[in-house]
Amino acid sequence: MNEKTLNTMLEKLKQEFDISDIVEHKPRLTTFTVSKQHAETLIRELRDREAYTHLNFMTCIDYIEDGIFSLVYMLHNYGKKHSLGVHVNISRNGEEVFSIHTLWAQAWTYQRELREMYGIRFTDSPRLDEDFCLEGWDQIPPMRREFDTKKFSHERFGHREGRSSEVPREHMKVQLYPNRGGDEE
Amino acid sequence: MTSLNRHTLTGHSAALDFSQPEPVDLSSGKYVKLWQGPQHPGITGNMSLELTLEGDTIIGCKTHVGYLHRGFEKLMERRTFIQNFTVVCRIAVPEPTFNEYLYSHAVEELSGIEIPDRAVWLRTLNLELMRLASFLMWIGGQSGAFGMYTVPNWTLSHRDFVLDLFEEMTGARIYHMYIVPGGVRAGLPEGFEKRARDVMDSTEKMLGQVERVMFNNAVTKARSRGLGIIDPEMIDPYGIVGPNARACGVARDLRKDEPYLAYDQLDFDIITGHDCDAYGRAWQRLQETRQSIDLIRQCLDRMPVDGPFQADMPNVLHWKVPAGETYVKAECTRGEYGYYMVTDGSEYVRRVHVRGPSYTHAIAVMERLAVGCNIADIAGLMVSLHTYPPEIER
Amino acid sequence: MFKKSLNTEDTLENAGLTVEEQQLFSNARPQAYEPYPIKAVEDFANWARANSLWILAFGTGCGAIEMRPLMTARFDANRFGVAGRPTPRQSSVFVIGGYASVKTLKRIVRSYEQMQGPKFVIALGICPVNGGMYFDSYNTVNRFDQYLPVDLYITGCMPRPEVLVAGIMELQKMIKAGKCNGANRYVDNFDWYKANQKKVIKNWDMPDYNW
Amino acid sequence: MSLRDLLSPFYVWQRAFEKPYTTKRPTLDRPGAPAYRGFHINITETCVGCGSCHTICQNHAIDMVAVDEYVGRDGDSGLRPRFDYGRCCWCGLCVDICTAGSLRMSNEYAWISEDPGDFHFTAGIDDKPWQENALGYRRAEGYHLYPPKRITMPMLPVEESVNTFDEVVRGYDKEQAKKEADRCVECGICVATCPAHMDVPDYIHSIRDGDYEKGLQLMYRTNPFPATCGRICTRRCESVCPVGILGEPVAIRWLKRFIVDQVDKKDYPRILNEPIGESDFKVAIIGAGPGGLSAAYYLRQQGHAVTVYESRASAGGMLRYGVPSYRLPDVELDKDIEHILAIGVDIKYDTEIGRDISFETLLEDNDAIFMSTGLSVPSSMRIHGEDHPRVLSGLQVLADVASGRDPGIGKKIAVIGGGNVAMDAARVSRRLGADVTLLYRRRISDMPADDEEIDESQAEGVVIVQQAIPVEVLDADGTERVCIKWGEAKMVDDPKGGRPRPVLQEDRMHTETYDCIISAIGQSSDLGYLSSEVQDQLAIEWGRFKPVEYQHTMMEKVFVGGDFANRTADAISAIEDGHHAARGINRFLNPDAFIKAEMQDE
Repeated sequence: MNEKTLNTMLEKLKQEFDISDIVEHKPRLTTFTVSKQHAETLIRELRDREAYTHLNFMTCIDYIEDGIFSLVYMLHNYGKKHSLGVHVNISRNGEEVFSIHTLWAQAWTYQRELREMYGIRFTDSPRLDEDFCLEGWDQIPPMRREFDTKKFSHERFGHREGRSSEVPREHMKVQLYPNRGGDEE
Repeated sequence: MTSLNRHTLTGHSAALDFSQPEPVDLSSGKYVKLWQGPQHPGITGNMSLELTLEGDTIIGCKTHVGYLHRGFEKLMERRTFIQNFTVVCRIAVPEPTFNEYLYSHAVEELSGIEIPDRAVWLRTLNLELMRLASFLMWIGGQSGAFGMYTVPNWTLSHRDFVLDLFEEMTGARIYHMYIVPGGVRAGLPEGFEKRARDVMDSTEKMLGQVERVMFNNAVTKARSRGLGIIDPEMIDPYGIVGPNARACGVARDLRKDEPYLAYDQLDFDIITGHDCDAYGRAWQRLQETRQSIDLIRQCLDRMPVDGPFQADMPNVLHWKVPAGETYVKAECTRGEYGYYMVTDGSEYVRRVHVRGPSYTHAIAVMERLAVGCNIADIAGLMVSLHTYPPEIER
Repeated sequence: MFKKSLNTEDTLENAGLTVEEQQLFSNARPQAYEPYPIKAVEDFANWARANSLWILAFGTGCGAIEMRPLMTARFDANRFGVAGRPTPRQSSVFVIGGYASVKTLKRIVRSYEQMQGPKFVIALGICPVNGGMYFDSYNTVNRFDQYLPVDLYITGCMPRPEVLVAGIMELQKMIKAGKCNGANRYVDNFDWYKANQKKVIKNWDMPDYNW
Repeated sequence: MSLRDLLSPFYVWQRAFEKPYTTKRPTLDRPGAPAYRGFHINITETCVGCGSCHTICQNHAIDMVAVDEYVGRDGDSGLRPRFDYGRCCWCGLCVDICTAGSLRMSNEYAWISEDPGDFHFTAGIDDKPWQENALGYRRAEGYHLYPPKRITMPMLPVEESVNTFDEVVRGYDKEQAKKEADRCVECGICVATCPAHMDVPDYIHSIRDGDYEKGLQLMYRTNPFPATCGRICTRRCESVCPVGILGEPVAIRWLKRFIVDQVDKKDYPRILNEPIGESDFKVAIIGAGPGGLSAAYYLRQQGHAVTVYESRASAGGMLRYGVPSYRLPDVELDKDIEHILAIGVDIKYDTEIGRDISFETLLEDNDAIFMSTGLSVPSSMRIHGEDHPRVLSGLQVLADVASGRDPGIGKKIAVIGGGNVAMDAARVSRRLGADVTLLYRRRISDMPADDEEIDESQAEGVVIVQQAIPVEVLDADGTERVCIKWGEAKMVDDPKGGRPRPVLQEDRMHTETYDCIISAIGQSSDLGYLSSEVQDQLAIEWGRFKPVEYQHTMMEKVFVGGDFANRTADAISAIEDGHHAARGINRFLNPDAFIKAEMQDE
C-alpha cells in the first residue's frame, strides 16, 4: 500500500473517529487505538468503505498493571495487501463490549473464546456462554495474567515423585566452602 | 477482486446471513440429536459435531472443540523466547514447521535479526516438504472418508518417505524443531538432495495413480460432487482462505501476494479452480501437491551449499526482545496461518495469538455447510475443509 | 451383568445424574475378571487375546498422528493382529495418544469403561508419565495413572511407529504371560480412581460407571 | 458417470505386482537417522555440571544430581544432569547450550516400561545400551546459542603504551559491557573457584540490568578492592568459566572493573552505607596491604576499633609498590582504600612493628591481632656474583618507580624470571627507555605470568629468551655495567610425570654485558619484627604460616593471612584471608553468640 493513500485514510479516520497511537510496524501493518464508543462504527466503516474485508483474527491483551484489556481486531485489505490492527481498550472489571458477530461469520466464535479465556462479555453475541475449550471450569478465566497456570497444575494434577535437583552454586558452597563467601549472619 | 467485494457487501446475499439456526423441539420425536466425535473414526482429529437430524438429513450442526486445548498461549507467556520455539510446533501436529517458522519470524522481526541466505532456503525447503507431507495425509483422509482405503495406504506411505527426509534433515519425524529464532539448526546432510529427488519422483508417479484411482472414480465423484458448496460470496465474510478459497476461483496465496522467505525467487503461479464443492477442493489440493513437488525441486536446485545458517545471536538464556507488536503470516496447506506477537521488552513474550485457518473453517463454515447434508457425507465434508482441531483451540 | 442391581448394599451413587437418568443407567459396580479355572484354557484365551488386539479409534492427543502410518502399508500393524475399531464395545486396547485434557479425560473414562474386558491401556509419550510438555498447563492432567490403570508406557515425543510396534509386541508378551491386569486393578481400586477422576472432572454428569 | 470412471478404480490391481512399502521388521530394520534426536549421552568426564541444560529446559526435565565421583574437581560442580523421560521432549536445546560440549544424543528411541517411575536416568552414569552409540544429534558446527567470542577490549596501541605509564587497558563502554555480560550463563561455578567467592553471576547480571549500584553492593559483600581486582586480579574464575571450554571465557575481571568505573567515588557512602555494629573490642592489623585492609573493612563493620600499622608512607602494600601504574593507576587503588578508611578504620603510616612499637605491646593492648605483612624480600638467584651493585631486585625497581624515584637502570638491561614481577619490571624498564631482554629457565608456555602480560610485553618490545639459565654474574668494564653468563637449557621430561625440567647444556654458554640486571625470581617473607620466642609459638615453617581454621594461628589472639600464609600469593587470596580472619576474629571475640546460633541451627 503506498504511503500516501494510507496517510490520507488515517487522517480521515483521525478526524472522524478520534483514533490515537498510530504505529506503523512495517509497510504492511499499522495499528492504532480507538475509543469503545467509536470502535463499532469504525470497524464497520473500514470493512464497507475502505475494503478491509477480511478479519484475520480478534484477540485480547491483558495489561494487568494498567487495569485494562486491549481488544485487537486485525483487519486485512486484500486489494492493498495491508493489515490494520484496531486496539480498543476496555476496563478489566467486567466492562461489556459491542459485538461484531453481524459483520463476520466467525466473529462470534472469537467472542465466545474471549468470554471464556478473559471473562469479557459481548453484547448479544450468540452462544456466548457455551463452553468453548474448557469444561466445568471453576477458576478465574485462565488467560488473565493473574492466573498462575503452573501453580494450578501442580495443585490440581500433581507431579510424579522422585525428582530433586541441586543448584550448582549452592551445592558447591555446601560441599567445598561452607564457612566462606558472603556475609556471616 | 473488487467486483467480488462489492457484491458481498451489498448485504442482500444469503451468504451474509450469519444467524444461528432455530432450536428444535427434540421431544416431538421428529428429530434426533447425534454426536459425531470425539470418539469417532469419521472425524478429523479429536473434536466433535453435535448434529440435529431430521431423518438422515442434518438440520443443525454445532462444532465442539477443546478436547485438545493445552493453553499454548498461556504457556508461552511463561517461557523464554528460546524455550517457546520447542513448544509452538505442537500447536498443529500435522504441520509443525509453519508454527516454528512463524514464531521464529515474529521474534526475529521484533528483535531485528536478519537471517542468512542459506537459512532462508533451508526454511523454504522445510516448509514446502511439510506442505507436501500434509497434503499427502489429507488425500488419504479424503479418500478414506469416502470409503476407499487403498489411497491412504499409498499416500501415507509416501508421507512417511517425506518424514524420513525430515528425520535426516532435522533429527525428528513429527516435531522437527528445526527452524529456530535466528536461523535453522543445521545444514543438509550428505546425499540428501539425491534422496529427496527420488522421493519426489516416486511421489509424483504415485499422485498420477491416485488421480486415476480416486479422482476418476465413479463413487468419489458421486459422493463429492455438489457436497459442501462454498458460495464465493461467503469467502470474505466467513474468512475462508487457502485452497478452500482458491477452489472457488479466488486467486489468493500469501506465497505470491506477500512473498516471504525465498518464494519471490521461485517460479510458480497461483492455482485456482472453479468447482466450489468437495470434489473441486480435492482436485485443487491434488494440483497444489504437484506444485509443491515442483517447488521442492526448485529449492533443491538453488540451495546454497555453504555459508552460515544462523544469524549472530545474543545469549538465549537471558534474551530480551524489545517491546513491539507484529503480525506475521504464511500460507500453510489450509491457508493463512498467522502469529500475532506483542512483547514488552522483558525475557517473556507478553501475548501471542495463533491464528489458524481451521478456526473459521471448522466452526462457522462447517456449521453452515453441514445443514442439508446427509449424515453419511458429514465425514467427507469435514475432511474436504481440511481442518486440524489442535490449531483451533491451541 | 447389565442388570440394575437394586436394593443391594454395594451400589454406586450416580449422584451426577438426574433422578430420571438414574432410572436409565445401571448403578452396579464393575466386576473383576476371573481367569478360567483350567490353566490351559486360560493360556489359550490369552494367546487368542494377544493376537487380536483391537485398538479403539480414539485419537486423544498428538499420538494419533503416528497411528495412521502404523495402521497403513508402511508399518502395517494388521499383520500383528492389530486392527482399529470404531467403537469401544469391540475394542480391547486403548491407546492414550499423549496428553489428556480434562475435557478429553472425561470421554476417555467413559470410553474405557464401555470397553469389554479383558482390556488393556497403552500410554504413549511423555505426557501421561509426568505431564511432559504440558506439565504446567491448566487443562491437561499430569499423571495419567491416577485416573485409569495403564499397562504399558512408551516414552518419546512422539514415539515413532516402530516403538509402537515394539510396544504392541511387548504387550502381547505380557498378555500371554497373564500379566496384564490393569482392568482388575481398576476394579479393585475403583473408589480411588473414581475419586481422582472426580477431583479434576468438575462437571460429572454421567454415571459413576459406564456399563 | 462415464464407463471410464467405473473402470479406472480397478487400476489398483496393477500395483499388486509392485514391491510393497511395508517394512519387514520395523523394530530392527529402522534405526534412527544419523542425526536423530534420541536418548541422551553425556561424556561425564568432560561435563562440568554447569547446569545450563537444566536452565534452558522448558519442561523442567533435567535435574542436576550429585555424582560422588566428581565432587571437588576444580571448575566442576560435581553435579551431572539426570533426565526425566516423563518430561523430556527431545528438543535438544540442552545439547545446543551445553557449554562443555559433553552432551549429545543417540539415535536410539525405544524405551518401553510397565512402571512410569522408571523413566529417570543420569546420562553417562546409569548403564544404558545407547551409551556407546556413535550416531545421533550433535550441535552443528557454527551453531551457537550464546556468543562464543569475547568482546574485544579496547587497548592503548603499543606505540603509545610503551612510552607512557597511562593505563593500557581502556575499559569497556556500556554497550560493550552489556554484550560481554550477556555471554554469562550464570552457572556460578566461578564462585567456588574465586578465593573470595564473589557473587560473579549476580554482579554480571546487574550489568545487564544496568544497575551498577547493586553490582557494587554485591561486590563489596566479599571484596573491598573491586577497582583493584577489576584490573589486576589473577582471575582464576575465568580459567574455570564453562563458556571458555568451547569459546572464550566471560571477561569477568573487565566486567568487575566496568561496574566500579561507572560509579563515582563520592557516591560510595550512599550506595554501600555499611551498618557499623557496636563493640568494645580493639583489633590491631599489621600491614596495610590487601589482606590487612580487607580484614580491617569487615572487622570495622562489626564495630570493633580497628588500627592498621603500616611501615611505608602509603597504604596498599604490594598493590601500590609492586604493581605498575599502567596496570593499576594509583587513583583507582585509592578509590578502594579511601572507602575502607572512610568507614572508620584508623591507620598509622610509617610505623614499623619492632622499631616504633613492639609486637608484645600490641598483643597486650589489643583483643586480637591480624598479621599480613606479605613477601617483601626478593629471593636469591643463588649464583656467584649476584651481590654485584648493578644487580637490582625487581621489587625495588617497581617500588622506586611507584614512589616517583629514578631506579637508575640504564639503557640496556636484562630481566631474569618469568613471573608477573619479571614482566612488570621488564615493561616498566621499557617505559623508562631501556632495551629489555628477559631470560627465563623454561619455555614461554611454562611461565607463571599471565598470558596477556607475556603477549603485551613482547608487543612492547621485550625480547624473551627462553630456556636460558643464568650461571654467573661477572664484573664488566666500568662500574656502571655488568656481565651475565648464561647457558642454554634442554627440557628433559620428568620420569615421574611432573613438568619437564630444564637441564643446563655446558657447551652452549653465552656472555652478555648490560647496564644492569634485574632479578625477579620470587620473594620471601620478612618476619624480623617477631622475636624468636613468638616465632616459635606461631609455628612458622620456611618463613610461612600454616593457619588453622579461620586463619587462626597457634597463638591465642593472633590471626594471619596474605601472601605469607597461603600458597597462591595473589591479591584476591589475601583479600579473602582478611575477610575470613575477620570472621574468625568475630567468633573468637564473641564465642557465645556463635555457639548459640550453631545450636539453634541443629
